[in-house]
Amino acid sequence: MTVGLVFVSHSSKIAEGLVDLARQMAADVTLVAAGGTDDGGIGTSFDRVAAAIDEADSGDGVVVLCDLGSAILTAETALDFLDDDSRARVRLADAPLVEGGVAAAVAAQTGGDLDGVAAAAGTANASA
Amino acid sequence: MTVGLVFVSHSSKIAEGLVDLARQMAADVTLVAAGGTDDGGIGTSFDRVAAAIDEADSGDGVVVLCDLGSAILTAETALDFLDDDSRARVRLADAPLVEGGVAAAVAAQTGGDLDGVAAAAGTANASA
Amino acid sequence: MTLGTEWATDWVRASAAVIAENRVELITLDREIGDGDHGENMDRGFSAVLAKLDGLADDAIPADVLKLVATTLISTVGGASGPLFGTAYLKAAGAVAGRAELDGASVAAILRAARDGIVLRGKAEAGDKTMIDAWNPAVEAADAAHANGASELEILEAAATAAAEGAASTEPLIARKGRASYLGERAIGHRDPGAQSTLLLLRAAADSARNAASE
Amino acid sequence: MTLGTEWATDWVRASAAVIAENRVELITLDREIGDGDHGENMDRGFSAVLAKLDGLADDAIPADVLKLVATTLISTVGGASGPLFGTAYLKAAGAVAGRAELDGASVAAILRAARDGIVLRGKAEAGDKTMIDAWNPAVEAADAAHANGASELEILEAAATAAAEGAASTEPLIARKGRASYLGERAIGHRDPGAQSTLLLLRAAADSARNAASE
Ligand SMILES: Nc1ncnc2c1ncn2[C@@H]1O[C@H](COP(=O)(O)OP(=O)(O)O)[C@@H](O)[C@H]1O
Ligand SMILES: Nc1ncnc2c1ncn2[C@@H]1O[C@H](COP(=O)(O)OP(=O)(O)O)[C@@H](O)[C@H]1O
Ligand SMILES: [Mg+2]
Ligand SMILES: [Mg+2]
Ligand SMILES: [Mg+2]
Ligand SMILES: [Mg+2]
Repeated sequence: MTVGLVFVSHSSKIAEGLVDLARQMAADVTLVAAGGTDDGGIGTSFDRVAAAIDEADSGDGVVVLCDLGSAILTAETALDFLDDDSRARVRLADAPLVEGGVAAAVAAQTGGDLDGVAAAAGTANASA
Repeated sequence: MTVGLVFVSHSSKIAEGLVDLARQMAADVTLVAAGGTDDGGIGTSFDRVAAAIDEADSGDGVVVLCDLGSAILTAETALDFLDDDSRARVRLADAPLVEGGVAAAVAAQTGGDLDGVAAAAGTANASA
Repeated sequence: MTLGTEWATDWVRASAAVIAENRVELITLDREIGDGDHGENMDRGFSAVLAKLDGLADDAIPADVLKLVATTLISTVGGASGPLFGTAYLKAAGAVAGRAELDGASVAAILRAARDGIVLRGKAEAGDKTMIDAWNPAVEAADAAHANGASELEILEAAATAAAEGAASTEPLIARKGRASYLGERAIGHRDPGAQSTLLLLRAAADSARNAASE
Repeated sequence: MTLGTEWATDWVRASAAVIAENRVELITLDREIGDGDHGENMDRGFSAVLAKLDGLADDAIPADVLKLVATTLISTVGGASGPLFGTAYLKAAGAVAGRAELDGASVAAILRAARDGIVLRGKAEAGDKTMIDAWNPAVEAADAAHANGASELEILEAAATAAAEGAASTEPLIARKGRASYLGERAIGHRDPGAQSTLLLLRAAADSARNAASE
């Protein structure tokens, strides 16, 4: 089992493209896109984010990466609606979405634990 | 006239989604996606990047944003192939792709000059 | 005269109406210093609430109405204002849990809890050019009115008036939260859209209370 | 005996062949500490070069061949190795501009210019677990051989042998550049794919020189 990842973006294309990109280096990690509004427009969807967190959690926890501030607000709100047990297994990464997402995916693929994967997201740099 | 932007990503979806997202706050800026390999796979394309820089340059210059390191290598190589005049009007932003891309788009929309737009990309933060 | 579930549902209807009426204005404000969707977002949200209003149980109390607004805005708005206003209504519901009738203290508590919810969620401070700059003076005015023994209607009137001033006060500011923060000094001279919708919602609350009083 | 355009085109053909043969191994190496496409990338690139080889002018000199490799790899590889090897061949072409025949000094200059091009592009240092860790010893060995009066073939043999040692030397390292740098200590025990393809290309250069010598 591994830590799962959720990519929250204002754009469904960005979230889906990031799943494709991170997948290259993380074949076995559950990567879930939560991009766009319910009708596929630009924005974020509470329901998509909540469902994605649920889907990504196999019991080892979930790291959530976001693009702009309102994506973070949506993700934090989704966390508030989780029961305490599930919420304890979720981390919002303080990291840029794409760069942090790839770094977190690699960390999850190589067996990183919840806090390790969240920390890896934050160390994403442009040298890689 | 405004500074144009090029979004270089390993994924065509990410680059295109970012154009959609940044467009919301930058209606008049030339935003060009350069994502994926020539055959649409995951990777970067020198030809797409070179063509995108050309397309984005209306004379006021171009700021290029990249995702992972190999995108930066591709973009830097594309710059090497420009003539000196054109190259002097291009900046590679040291910034995360999505977050920096939106910040740069806003800066370009509000009339920022080349160095101003590149600097705006670098100040992208998650509060917005 | 206390305010009950009818006031709460009236408030929702009046909110939906005033947001729909001001949709274009909110869009225009958000286009100046944001992404131009605030009017659409809020209208989508309150239209969805309106559609669910008839589904409320017959014995619903005001907290049930507030909670319905909260969850619906959170699910449907699609922008920063969704989680922000959603959390506001959720905390407001929590502040009057179990109460069928809301007295002055409850009304003031609703506003305070809503404001605190927005701060909890968005971490904005006074002067950051956000909806908080409308909520802060509204909460203070409501508390002051309540301390002076004002009626529920008077408390809401005071809040709405203060929110209007607060919304106007955002115009000269530079934004430090939300999308407008990208704009730096270019945000100066533009009113924050979320502060504007805050004043519309609080004005609707007062109007609904006036209707309740006059019935 | 100097090396001419025929050696250069032979080197391209031998490179394409050896990369195709080792495609799966390069993919496997890159799957361990990267994204698993290095074999595909290099094979795509050299197949494209091969397809263009017949289009070279009859009076093409080695620099023309190197330049063709450079621009084709840059346009077709699609991964970090494209701009890196592309810049290498481009700088190598620049180092022997105008020369129809390459002597030992020219051969050593090609290798040095190629290595410098990769460093210019990728900013890797020795020990960063990149292709540079194969190129650095190759360049040193070539220079040393040339200083000792070695033939072109001997220089290239020395370079290939040193590159092989260099590629092996990446195994115990932690990566500080490229995708493998995401892996931290997990990269230990795996050979860098780009260092491996470097050794294949330099081995092909020596093999082509041996064929030229034996004709
Ligand atoms: N962190 C925050 N704290 C308080 N209010 C905020 C914050 N971020 C944004 N806002 C409010 O949200 C409003 C914008 O809402 P909206 O346009 O619906 O969302 P978005 O910016 O995601 O498009 C702003 O006018 C501002 O009042
Ligand atoms: N900055 C760099 N400097 C030198 N070599 C590098 C650098 N980044 C990557 N490499 C080399 O590139 C190789 C990977 O190439 P490839 O798999 O084709 O590209 P990508 O990593 O984009 O998928 C690595 O094995 C390494 O040798
Ligand atoms: Mg908006
Ligand atoms: Mg929006
Ligand atoms: Mg690779
Ligand atoms: Mg690759």
